[in-house]
Amino acid sequence: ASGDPLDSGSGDGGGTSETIVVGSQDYYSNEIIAEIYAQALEDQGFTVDRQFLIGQREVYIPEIEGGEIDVFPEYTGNLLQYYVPDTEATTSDDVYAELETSLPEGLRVLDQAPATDQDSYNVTKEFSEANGVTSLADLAKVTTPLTLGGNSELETRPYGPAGLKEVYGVDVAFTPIEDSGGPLTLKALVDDQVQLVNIYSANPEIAANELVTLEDPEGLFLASNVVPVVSEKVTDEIADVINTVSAALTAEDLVALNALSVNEQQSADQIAKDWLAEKALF
Amino acid sequence: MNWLWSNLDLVGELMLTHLALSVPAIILSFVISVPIGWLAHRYRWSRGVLLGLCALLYAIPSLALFIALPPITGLPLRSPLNLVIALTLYGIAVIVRTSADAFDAVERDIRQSATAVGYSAVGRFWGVELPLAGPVLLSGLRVVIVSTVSLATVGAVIGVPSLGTLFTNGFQRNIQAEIITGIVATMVLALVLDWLCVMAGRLLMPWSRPNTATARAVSTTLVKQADAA
Amino acid sequence: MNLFIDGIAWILDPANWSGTGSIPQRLWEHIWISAVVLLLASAIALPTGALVGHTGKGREFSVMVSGGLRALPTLGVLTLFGLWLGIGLGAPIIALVILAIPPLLAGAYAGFESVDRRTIDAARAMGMRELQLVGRVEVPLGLPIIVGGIRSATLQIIATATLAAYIADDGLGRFIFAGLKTRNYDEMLGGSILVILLALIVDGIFAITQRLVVPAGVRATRTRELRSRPARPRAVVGQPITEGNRE
Amino acid sequence: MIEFRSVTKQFPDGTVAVAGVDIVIPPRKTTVFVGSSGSGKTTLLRMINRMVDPTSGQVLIDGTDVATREPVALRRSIGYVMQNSGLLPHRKVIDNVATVPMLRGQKRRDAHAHALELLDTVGLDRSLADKYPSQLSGGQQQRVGVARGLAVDPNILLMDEPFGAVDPIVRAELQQELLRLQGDLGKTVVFVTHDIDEAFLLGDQVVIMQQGGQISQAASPAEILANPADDFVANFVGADRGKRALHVTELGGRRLVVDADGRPAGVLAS
Amino acid sequence: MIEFRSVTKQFPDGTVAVAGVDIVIPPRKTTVFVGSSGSGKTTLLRMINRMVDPTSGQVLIDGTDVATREPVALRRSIGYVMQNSGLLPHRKVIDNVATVPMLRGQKRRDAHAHALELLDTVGLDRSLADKYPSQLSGGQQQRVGVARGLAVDPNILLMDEPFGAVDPIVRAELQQELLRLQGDLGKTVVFVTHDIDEAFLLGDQVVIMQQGGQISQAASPAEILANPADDFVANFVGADRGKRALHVTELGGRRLVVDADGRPAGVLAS
Ligand SMILES: Nc1ncnc2c1ncn2[C@@H]1O[C@H](COP(=O)(O)OP(=O)(O)OP(=O)(O)O)[C@@H](O)[C@H]1O
Ligand SMILES: Nc1ncnc2c1ncn2[C@@H]1O[C@H](COP(=O)(O)OP(=O)(O)OP(=O)(O)O)[C@@H](O)[C@H]1O
Ligand SMILES: [Mg+2]
Ligand SMILES: [Mg+2]
Repeated sequence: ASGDPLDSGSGDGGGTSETIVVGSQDYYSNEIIAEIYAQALEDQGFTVDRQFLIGQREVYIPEIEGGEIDVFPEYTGNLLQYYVPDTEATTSDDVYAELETSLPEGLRVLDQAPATDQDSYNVTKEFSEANGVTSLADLAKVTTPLTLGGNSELETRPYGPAGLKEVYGVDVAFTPIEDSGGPLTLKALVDDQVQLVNIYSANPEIAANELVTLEDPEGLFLASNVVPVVSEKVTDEIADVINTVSAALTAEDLVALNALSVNEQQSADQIAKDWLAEKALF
Repeated sequence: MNWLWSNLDLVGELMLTHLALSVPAIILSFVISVPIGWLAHRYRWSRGVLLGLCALLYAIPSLALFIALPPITGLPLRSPLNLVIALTLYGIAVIVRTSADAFDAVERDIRQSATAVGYSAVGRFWGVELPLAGPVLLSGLRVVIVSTVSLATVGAVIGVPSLGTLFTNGFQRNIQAEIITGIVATMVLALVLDWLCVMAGRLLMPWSRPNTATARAVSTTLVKQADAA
Repeated sequence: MNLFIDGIAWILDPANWSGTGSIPQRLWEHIWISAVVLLLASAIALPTGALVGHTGKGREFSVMVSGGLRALPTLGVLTLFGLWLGIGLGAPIIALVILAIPPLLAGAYAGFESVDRRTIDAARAMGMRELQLVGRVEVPLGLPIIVGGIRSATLQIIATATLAAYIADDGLGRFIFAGLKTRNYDEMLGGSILVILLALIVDGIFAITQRLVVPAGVRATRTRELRSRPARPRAVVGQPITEGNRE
Repeated sequence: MIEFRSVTKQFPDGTVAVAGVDIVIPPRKTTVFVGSSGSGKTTLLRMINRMVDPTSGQVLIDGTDVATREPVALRRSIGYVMQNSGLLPHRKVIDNVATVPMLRGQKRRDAHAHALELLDTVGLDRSLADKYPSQLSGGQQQRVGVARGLAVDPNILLMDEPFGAVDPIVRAELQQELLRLQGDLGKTVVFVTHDIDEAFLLGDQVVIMQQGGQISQAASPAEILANPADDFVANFVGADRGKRALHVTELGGRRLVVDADGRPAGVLAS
Repeated sequence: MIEFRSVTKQFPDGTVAVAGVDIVIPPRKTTVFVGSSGSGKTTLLRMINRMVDPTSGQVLIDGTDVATREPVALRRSIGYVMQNSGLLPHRKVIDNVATVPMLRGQKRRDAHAHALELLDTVGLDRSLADKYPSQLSGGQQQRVGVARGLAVDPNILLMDEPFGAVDPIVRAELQQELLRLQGDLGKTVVFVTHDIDEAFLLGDQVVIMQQGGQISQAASPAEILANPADDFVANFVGADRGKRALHVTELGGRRLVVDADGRPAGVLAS
């Protein structure tokens, strides 16, 4: 992927003829990435139709498979688990490799970005210090009952309560908190209604609230890099544009972008525009 | 406030989307309900059945209906049409009873005097019964407007964008201003539509000065909608 | 329609009938939340409505308030209070109470207003005190409509209590949300069917209650009403006396 | 001339509202049906314009059975005035009066012009034309009702307790007005009332109905008073209560007519 | 004795319902207020039991200003009968009659026993005791209303158009019944009506009210008829319309009394 002006020039010719549908999850961080894709594509002369905030994977995947959406920001680990629930891969490269072969007919992933936004279990600083817990393995030593908080689907995920028990021998109760690691989850953790919460690693609140993200030595969580899933309609010209974006999107960038959304309350549109301007990719 | 200024576009856009969901539902439910209400009024035996069905419909939780509809209609869950159909059904549930009441409320004397001076059955419906049922029909329509606009927000939970998106999104991002904006925008939308409806009523029915009878009809509509025959 | 069969099969699956998050547990939670909300909302709305209906004062105001509250989107209130109060039942209960107030209030004052002014007037002229008037005349005669308001409110509470699961780990709505997130349509539909059934059963109970509370004398009128009318409508041009001075 | 030939009406629920009525209603005269509630007066009246069809028997207008006439056309040719005026509340006064001519296809302009003249005829100010019925007093509404009844210049005018809901004073005025109108126009008026005094005042022929829809007596007022056909009639007109058994007494130099209970009925003129 | 001393009532909306009324209502007699709609009759009546308080002036019962009496106790000591009976639709007839005694603390048994006697008094069959008001005819309901008004054996009975909504025949019966009752019981009856004939029949004193809540004339019926105080009264009682200007004529050997328009009023007895 390069920023060759000639490439983008030819992309112009092919792209304007058809509208590219870009989708996003019902999750602000995902929406920002989708918006970046969209603006980058528009910048290169493509016509984009935004179908943002479409709920969870289970709702939108069928629409991508059905060809109603062409480009969708995804996360390698989570997506792989969706198709291969019992996958053994955990490292970034393994996951990406297995994902490429597991996608159904008509779908493919482009290059993955350095940025990751993966599930992670977090505790408060006080809890960490009081119980000497810095890793998931340490949790087995804790004698007080533990409750895990997270979106309801976590309960049935391989890395949910069952995975914790199997891999680390930790027993936890589960409380669904339906805000994708958002403010309720945070508040429940701070109020000690739950002791352990699932928050995406790119969430700026982790740093803002001095939470301790527990290490995962056994690789319970799969690495989950940002990766665009695309339909057959996506030509090489389009792919080049998106790959350029992906290459530039670092883990720190993603946290910073999210912080702009949550703390500065900026719109996805604004955040994406500023980021693209700053990176000067094209 | 800060949030609002930098997101005026988004709010405006969602308002339009919200209108596109609720206005067709409001109009459809009104247009469908008036004939059903007339049937319930005209044929006593059908009244129990029709109003009973409406009460059943009304008892179905909105979220449950949004989910139960697609297997019947064959539409995708996230289709706005699915939401419009569901909202229309709720509107019907609310307004059929009111329209039956509206036709009941046309005085027998006036109906008979119209017959006596030589109105034909069809002429009497359009020239006398419908206009005289107007004020009560209007009161029912107003209830439907407010409840439909408010109910449409629930669609955001299953991923149909509307002003309700501001609730789910603001909730995830912990932006109270976004949620409050959503609430205010929804209420403003409801009240503006309601006001338009009242104005249209005044224009179309100059004889019906606001009186206690219609005011009372409004408040009983609020109560009766679940009141099976 | 196959989906419905799957949904029903999900309900009938014994695995869903025990353990945490079982159907009986969720059902019980749903009923419990609805009952608490109904009690709280009734405690606020019924006395207010009674006062408005009895005195005839503040009618415009309460019509406005209940109209305004109706326009308030429950999901918005729920998320807003959710941010303030965190997980648990606090936010759902507040949101549901706000939802239930308009029909209760309207039912109460419409019930009181539905009582023939002349009957109240006659009772006052005989020497009933205001409280006696409320207890012996207005409440018994207005009860069908008051119960109608309670019925409407209860239905809305039961229906909307599904949204509580958005914030709290409670109620039948959990099945809908869990199903939605895990693409388990059977569970979603099963949960929806359960809520619908609960709503219909409760509605049926209210329908019967509402009939039973129609005072016997009034029931007798209903059947005759169709045909009988005053032999000689009185010559009224002036307005009827609605209220005289009240002590 | 309107003729009832052994007319009976039984409603679907079994009520016999009219039972074997035979009566001739002379043209250009006022015939008043009087009787207590439920005696079938309204039902009889409505058979004339086919609002009700008899179960058996015939109703003839000028020798033609109304059953052979198309109901809507028949109704448009007969004036009808009812209690509470029956005006359409959503139409202005002028439109109410012009309703039937316009239903018959007359042009709006002409119908309105004629309606204004009719307002004069019934003694209403033309400025009321643009008001809605609810903005008029009860007496004015009744006058509009009469104007509407006259709008197609019908030969027959049916009036069902037209003055039942107005004030006694206004009622007296309206009665005088009707007497005057009838003197000018000479319609065949069929009038229904509860009130025997009203019947005696307006009727050339008074028909006394009794419960069950039968005619007790049909005659001129004087004849009825002088020779009540039976106890029911005597009771109804008040003869047996002493109300009509009058005698003369003196008070303050004037000769009062008082009834058998000593209640004054009037002053003896000559 | 009830006395109104320059009583005025202006409602909050500005309507003056009663303007400077002075009148004495003698005890154990029937006083009838008659006048057209809106002339303040009901307002006057309701000042007696403090359902309405005067804006200025005083209402005295046996010399005591009612303003000094506690309203609820006052009302329980005065009988009140209104149009459409005002019965409680959800209570059986017997409970309706026994309401006030029970409000006063009388035992249910005693109150019921007394109520049954009262049904006899007003000429109702005891078998009606267990029915609901809606199961009775209009006339029967009115009788129950009267029984209820009499239940505490009050000195004063207020009756607001009690017979306004019943059939003429039933009304005549009820009027006779009231005359009989009053002959037996001798209450101070204050009666309101629209109907001048009813006023003349029942009233020992007839008070003619005119629009604006003023008294035009208060006198015995004969006095009013012989010497109407002004044109309004003359018009109201019908003297000027010729209705009360009677003369005698012959028909079929009987001497008919007819009015100025030739309408028969009755038969001359002696
Ligand atoms: N549509 C109907 N169905 C059944 N019964 C009817 C119907 N219309 C009238 N009746 C009955 O027929 C009888 C005569 O009714 P009608 O209205 O002719 O009486 P009326 O003399 O006009 O009485 P009123 O003085 O009260 O107007 C009554 O017993 C009435 O209840
Ligand atoms: N509570 C009230 N507030 C304002 N105006 C009133 C009230 N009650 C009565 N009025 C007015 O006072 C006037 C007298 O009323 P009232 O009821 O005493 O008349 P009435 O002679 O009894 O009439 P009717 O024969 O119609 O019963 C009327 O103009 C009426 O509209
Ligand atoms: Mg009739
Ligand atoms: Mg009155």
